[in-house]
Amino acid sequence: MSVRVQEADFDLSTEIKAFRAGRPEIGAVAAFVGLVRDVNVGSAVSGLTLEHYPAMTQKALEGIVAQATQRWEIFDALVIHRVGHLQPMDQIVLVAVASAHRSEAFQACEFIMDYLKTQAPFWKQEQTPGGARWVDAKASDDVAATRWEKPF
Amino acid sequence: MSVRVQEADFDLSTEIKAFRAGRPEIGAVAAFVGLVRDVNVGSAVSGLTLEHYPAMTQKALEGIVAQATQRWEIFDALVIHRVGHLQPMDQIVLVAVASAHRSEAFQACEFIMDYLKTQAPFWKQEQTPGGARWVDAKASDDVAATRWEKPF
Amino acid sequence: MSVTILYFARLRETLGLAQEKIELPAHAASVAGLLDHLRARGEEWHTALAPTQSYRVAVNQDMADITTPVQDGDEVAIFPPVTGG
Amino acid sequence: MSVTILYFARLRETLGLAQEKIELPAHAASVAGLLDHLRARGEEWHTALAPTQSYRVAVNQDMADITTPVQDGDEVAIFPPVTGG
Repeated sequence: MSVRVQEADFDLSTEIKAFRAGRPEIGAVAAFVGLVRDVNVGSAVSGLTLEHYPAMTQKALEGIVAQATQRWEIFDALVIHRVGHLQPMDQIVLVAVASAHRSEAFQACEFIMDYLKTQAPFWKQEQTPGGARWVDAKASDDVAATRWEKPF
Repeated sequence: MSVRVQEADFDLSTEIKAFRAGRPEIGAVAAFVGLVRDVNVGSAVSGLTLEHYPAMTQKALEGIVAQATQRWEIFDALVIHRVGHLQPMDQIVLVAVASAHRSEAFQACEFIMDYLKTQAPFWKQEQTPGGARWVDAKASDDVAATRWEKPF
Repeated sequence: MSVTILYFARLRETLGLAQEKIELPAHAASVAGLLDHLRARGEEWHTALAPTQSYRVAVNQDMADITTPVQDGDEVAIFPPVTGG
Repeated sequence: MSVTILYFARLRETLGLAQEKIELPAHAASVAGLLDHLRARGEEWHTALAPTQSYRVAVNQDMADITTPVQDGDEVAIFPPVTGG
């Protein structure tokens, strides 16, 4: 399990290569990359500032990954989340999950993203033509996280 | 939409960068990489040969991607599938989907993989200590593809 | 009418044939008719292409079923269930 | 008892405060009690921390609810719903 919060950008190939190095039992890697869009809720966005609660962030992300690891047969999971100033098209987050078969990797990857969106202490402030504004949490994110509570 | 069948390996970062270049409307990229495992159905696997039906492969993959594009609000999808001789830990397939929000990207990416597994004319032959053997299709793959037929 | 048939993977090895061009009688102008025609070649063909066997048929590079028509000049492929990805 | 409180994002700006250390009376030793204590500071606090507002509370870096106990030396964080990812 590896969780990193950093200002620096990350390289997808480098991260995934390191993640699966020397592990020929891995048959599937599902990955998600979140990116800064140039428009949100009807406004142009020229930049983004990501604030977080450092003492809690690492602990929250490790807790989410631990839940995924208990719930699905996966070999490993990786989360990298950036903080600080970002521009449109910049990478914000990477979640990658390795497993023997694809279904577990897809599910655990989406689970981690859904929980990260509602449980990890990050906040976005967007720069728009009307000034800086804090991004509101989306009800759809709460719904997305809730569906994992169903028994299956 | 981009579909490629090739013997050569691919680099994840290079492919994803090209895929999303100049498109600041993309907020989410879901990607899947399938890898050669060193064990399958209880046998050690020292290598894999991927055969395909060239005239049909491209057409089948493009058809699958076109279905995903009609069904979900996605900006683009990329499929790269290798053929020929591969070794354990080699990359076999990349499916990447770009959208504004993550849910559509995840769903379309998993849909493309599930359909590729049951509809695209590839066949795997494994090299094992007991000799070469053709890989049997998995009933679980048929089940995985069938669930997308449900209305939602 | 003239039809090209392609065989892939394990089926190609079992039948010892990758590709052939055959003359198909007009009354056999469907996937079902073509399969009957091939099964009549003998025990090996009858067994390999028995309806209880797992295999797929594509006509002109599209997945087909036994009701799919086969026309002059068509390319028909017969292969095991696919295992890519 | 002594409790450290951290405020983040929009709530930090609204309240004009990022961090403080307060003495909390023993009868207020829960998230509910702490919030009541803060709301009593005046209109601005009463409004920002009204139960109808959307905000979250963490105690010692774990998500909490109003029944969560607060003890001497705890770090309590109050913040808007999170928007990372």
